[in-house]
Amino acid sequence: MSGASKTSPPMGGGGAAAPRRPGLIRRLWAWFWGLRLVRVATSPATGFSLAFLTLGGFIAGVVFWGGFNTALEATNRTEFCIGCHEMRSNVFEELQGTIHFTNRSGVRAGCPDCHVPHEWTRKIARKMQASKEVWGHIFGSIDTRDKFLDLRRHLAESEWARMKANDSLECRNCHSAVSMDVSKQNPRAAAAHEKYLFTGERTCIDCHKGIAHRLPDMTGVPGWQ
Amino acid sequence: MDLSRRGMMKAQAAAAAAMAANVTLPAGAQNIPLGEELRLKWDKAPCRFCGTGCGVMVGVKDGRVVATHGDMRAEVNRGLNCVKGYFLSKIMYGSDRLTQPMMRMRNGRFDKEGDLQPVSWDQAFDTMAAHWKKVLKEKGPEAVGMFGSGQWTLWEGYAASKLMRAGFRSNNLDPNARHCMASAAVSFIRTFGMDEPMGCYDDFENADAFVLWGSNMAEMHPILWTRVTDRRLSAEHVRIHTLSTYEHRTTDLSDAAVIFRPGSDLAIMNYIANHIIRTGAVNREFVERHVNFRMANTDIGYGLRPDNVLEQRAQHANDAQVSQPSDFEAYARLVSDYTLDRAHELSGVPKPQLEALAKLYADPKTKVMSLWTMGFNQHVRGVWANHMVYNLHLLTGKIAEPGNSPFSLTGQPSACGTAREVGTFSHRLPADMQVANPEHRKHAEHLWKLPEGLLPGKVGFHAVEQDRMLKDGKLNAYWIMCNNNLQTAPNTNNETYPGYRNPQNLIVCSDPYPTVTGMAADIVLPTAMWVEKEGAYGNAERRTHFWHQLVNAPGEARSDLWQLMEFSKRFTTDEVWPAEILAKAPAYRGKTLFEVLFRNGQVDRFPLSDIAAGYENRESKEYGFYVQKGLFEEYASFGRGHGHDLAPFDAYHEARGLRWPVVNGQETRWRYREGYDPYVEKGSGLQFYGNPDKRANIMGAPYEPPAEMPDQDYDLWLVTGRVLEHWHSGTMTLRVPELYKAFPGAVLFMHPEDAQKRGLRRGQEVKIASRRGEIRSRVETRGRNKVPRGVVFVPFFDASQLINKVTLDATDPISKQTDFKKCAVKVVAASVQAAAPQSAEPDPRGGPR
Amino acid sequence: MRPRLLLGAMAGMACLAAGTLLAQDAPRLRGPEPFTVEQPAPPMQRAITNDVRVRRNYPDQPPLIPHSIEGYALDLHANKCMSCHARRFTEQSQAPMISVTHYQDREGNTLGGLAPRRYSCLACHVPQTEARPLVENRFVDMDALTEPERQPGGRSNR
Amino acid sequence: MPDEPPDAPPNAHHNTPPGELHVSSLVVHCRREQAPAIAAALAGLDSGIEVHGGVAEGKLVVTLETASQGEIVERLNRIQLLPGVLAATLVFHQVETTDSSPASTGECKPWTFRAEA
Repeated sequence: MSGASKTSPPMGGGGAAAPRRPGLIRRLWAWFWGLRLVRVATSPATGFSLAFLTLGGFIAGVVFWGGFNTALEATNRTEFCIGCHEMRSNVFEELQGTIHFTNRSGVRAGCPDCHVPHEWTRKIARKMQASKEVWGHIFGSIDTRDKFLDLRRHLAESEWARMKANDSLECRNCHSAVSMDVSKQNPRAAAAHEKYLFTGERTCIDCHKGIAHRLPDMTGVPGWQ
Repeated sequence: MDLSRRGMMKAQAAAAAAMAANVTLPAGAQNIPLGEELRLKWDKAPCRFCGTGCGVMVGVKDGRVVATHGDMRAEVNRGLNCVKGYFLSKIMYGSDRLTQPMMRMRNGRFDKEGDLQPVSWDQAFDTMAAHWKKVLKEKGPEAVGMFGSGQWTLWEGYAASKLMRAGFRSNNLDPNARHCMASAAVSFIRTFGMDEPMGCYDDFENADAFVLWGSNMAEMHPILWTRVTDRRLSAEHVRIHTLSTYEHRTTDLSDAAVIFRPGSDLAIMNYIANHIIRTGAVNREFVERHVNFRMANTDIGYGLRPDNVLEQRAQHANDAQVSQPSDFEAYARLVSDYTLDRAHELSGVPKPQLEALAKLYADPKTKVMSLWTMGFNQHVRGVWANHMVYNLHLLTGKIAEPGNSPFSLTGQPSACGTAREVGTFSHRLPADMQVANPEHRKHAEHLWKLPEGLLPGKVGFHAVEQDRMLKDGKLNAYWIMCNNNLQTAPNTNNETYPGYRNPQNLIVCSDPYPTVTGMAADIVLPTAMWVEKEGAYGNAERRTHFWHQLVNAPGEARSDLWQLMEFSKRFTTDEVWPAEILAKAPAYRGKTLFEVLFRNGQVDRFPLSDIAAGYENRESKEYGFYVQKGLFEEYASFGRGHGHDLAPFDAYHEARGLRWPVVNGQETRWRYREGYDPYVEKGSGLQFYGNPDKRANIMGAPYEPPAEMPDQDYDLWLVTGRVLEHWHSGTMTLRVPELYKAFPGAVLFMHPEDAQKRGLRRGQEVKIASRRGEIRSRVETRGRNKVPRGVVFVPFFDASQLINKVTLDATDPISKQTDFKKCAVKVVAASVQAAAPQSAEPDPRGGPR
Repeated sequence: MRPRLLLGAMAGMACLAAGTLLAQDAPRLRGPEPFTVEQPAPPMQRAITNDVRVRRNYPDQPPLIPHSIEGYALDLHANKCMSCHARRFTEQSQAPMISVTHYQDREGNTLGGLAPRRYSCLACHVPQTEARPLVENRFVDMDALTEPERQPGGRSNR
Repeated sequence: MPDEPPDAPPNAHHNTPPGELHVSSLVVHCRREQAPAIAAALAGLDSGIEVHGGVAEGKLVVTLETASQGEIVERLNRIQLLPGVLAATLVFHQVETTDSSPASTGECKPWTFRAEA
């Protein structure tokens, strides 16, 4: 969107003579600053003690920070993720039939365990990215199974790329290479891990695609035909 | 590796290639160090399992089957077999094979409460004959019965039909195909006036779209599925839509998996018909020239016992098969109720999926092959379901040409051949003739060289009715051959087992292995199986396929054919036929049934020298004539010249099966279509000549709900069925270690959330209970079948988890075929008292359901 | 009392040699005794995942799968089996390559890759569980008939 | 063999583990009049190719002995290109390991694959 003061490109014969109105952003800006509440809020405080302001600020900080983190954690649960039907009836439905959902020891991986980094700054970064998913939800970009399937390759690719970039960090939160007992693995798994994982030649996601969800069309994906 | 080993491999390789090329290798021309002793004798046979009819090459050495592989020259499968077929070599060698007749004895005499002990064939037959004669004398022909099989060879079914109908004068003969194909068979006759598909397997390579209605082909017809997937993956535009009540291996390989609520397929098909009419996709010219409209009687009950409240409430329970002439407008009005909204509401299928499906049928440029099996046939409205799919093809004219094909898949190897063509149903005679039709009976009496008026006209007891009559004491002498009905019939605890143990009844079971049925019978007869006898099967595409006897059965085991013929020697006409018939035809007096049925100048007319050199044939050797050829040629006389023409007997030992009608040595691939079918009159283009007016019937029928639906007490749908690795009740496949170890026991497939709601875990032992009985099984929340919430699936092959104790004995009221796909059950942990309330733990995740 | 199969008679029969079918396995093949009794469900069996190739019964028998295939994709989008067993991946995986017969179409023409009709691997190749066979199978390998002294040395595993 | 060198030999696509014997058989359809010549040509083509019969029918029954599966395909292709050959169809294929070591348990059998295949 161009600023109102800039000359707009010619739009055909009749447009040039029309009187100019300020652009939308400029008008909104003026309206915002024109609000009384905003004026008050932005002028220096008068009549409050410094102690009040400091303490109040601190308490408010605690409340907001706590609230933020609570809210953050609330969005970091499988229950939240599958609150929208896109997740519930597609990816969660598929997860339920896999080893990450039920297994002999009863350790279950929920959505955030694999899809949200555990470290704070990365988590926040991921959460900011997630705003796009909210957008997607509101505008129904995958609100039917067919739409989801059409986009599945794209969705999977971005997860594969993310996990490849962070060296399969989320996998390693549970499956540390250092803690592996290869004697307990079957021979071909042990050999593969020794040759490719322990040497750092590969990361988990290189081989273990489609273990918690069904796969998209794998045409052209390395290692698949 | 030493040279001899290498030479042996080469000998096998060369032999296989020579077989495929039909080339005889000159003896000694090969540089094989070990020579003759390594040679296997290879012969062709059809597979012993499903109705696909794959060709198999069988390698024999020293009187044993030592190898099998897919027959490259068999058009059906071109060298492929499924895992069951590849292990055919081992089905005969389970170490608990029965080799001697067994009879319940106490103190050296037959006693129904005694234990099964080895006896001689004479002892067994004498006991049987005495009981049969007593029952015939006291109660008449309607108290003797026989339950046969779509796994009988053609001549076994034919001999059984003759013995029962002409010998004992009873139509209480039914095959287990009643549980399997009856709805399809009945619907073929009602729609086209002739049984069996108009198309053939060549349609697979010609269709643009495949619609599977309640068929898990990937597991149940794996080799036909290879032809579907071959087509799908070779041609970019081809699509597969699979309708089912749960997801499985077939939906995995389908473009659309349409998961609907059990029973709502009827609404979906009526919606598609409505869509076709509404969008102007009706092929008007075709409909005007080739189609009649009829309206089925509605509210027809559920084939339960007559005193059941559902039957008493139903308006047309007693005339369910009746339909009235109608017209296009009335039919259009009927289906106009089935809007997209209504179909979606009844079926739970997303609207875009329903529309996409309807468009496939409506698009004149898309050649559609519709395929179905037990999802349609084991359905309380199975006949209607069959009709409704024909309606779609008839409305659009997509029928009887390459690629446009409504195609009923058959379950058993000879469901078409033995059950339907030979006529072993309680209402049928050979070649689509009906026992209730006096003309047909007369024709049969003539061809069988029997006195006029001998054949009974009353339709006999069908499969489920036989069990009820055994229990009620109205059927007292009962022979079960080539099936395991106590495991596979519905509601067995209440309706099947009591009849077997009813003290009035004598139950005889012929089987190669001790089965659930055999263990509950009074006399168990050891049977020869598959290539231990000469045989013939008829597959789903009208293909008749023969095999030679290649090895001998172990011990005293004998074929079902021998058993039937041998038993017939123990009766004279005077003992079993009415005096008035014999008075009019005195020449038949004093003869044994063997003489009048099998020594009749027809069956015994081919000498032993006609048997191909190098093959054993135990029955023929015993009787001194080529039994199988005689029976086949007599049977073939029913159909020749009537659209059921079979080739001469010997031709079938050469060919990899031929599709009837075989006219002038040519098989018929597409019936009713000029240019393919010699029975269609020149210039007519297409004729449904099975009906007198040469038109097919579009049958209007509504959606009606299943007999039993989940409710508060029994809150889940139970669907039963098969798995790839096991054939029916597992009698053969459970004895092959590789197949057993691949799928060693039945499990309850359940949605993970349904399991969680009940506090159940994968692998946990549970009770599956219905209003009729309960069994224990284990929960499976993963694996090949993915059921939706509210549905559970249990296979029926496992004798230790007899799911048919739980199922309902509701049948389609027209075809009398059991609905094994829909009843209501509950599932609770086995360790919890069944009466305890179900875990009311709320779902912690909430969310939309 | 419901009559039972007389065990003594069974033992006397050549076909039912002692030990071929243990008493606790009988219901798996013949149903409960008596029929109406409630039967505990047998435990679910663990998959065999030891990667040991199993000898074939005859050359044309499809090899069994000696590893877990749980969760392996075999659908229109992906065929996990081919990620190791396709020719171009066998060097990496050291898995046996699919037999060259799998490169032929229905007409016998050799194709560049897996024939579409062979796409459904699991129709012919099945994994195994640790279940112990219920009854002995007396199938005899042709090797045993032709060269008895060779058993059980000869191996056939393509 | 976990320390197997990462670089595969150039002909690695033949995937030839030591000590394998592949026995296969073909049906070679050819013009009947040329069958004797083709049979002779086949015998001279390579050691391990053997013609067993079918000259009269124009359908030669041929066995191959090779050390790898790749060689089967290679020879099949060569035979198909011979003049007068209409089609060469593989019928039978069996592999035996020729060394006497026990089955391949515990060998290095990584199931991963190249990232850039």
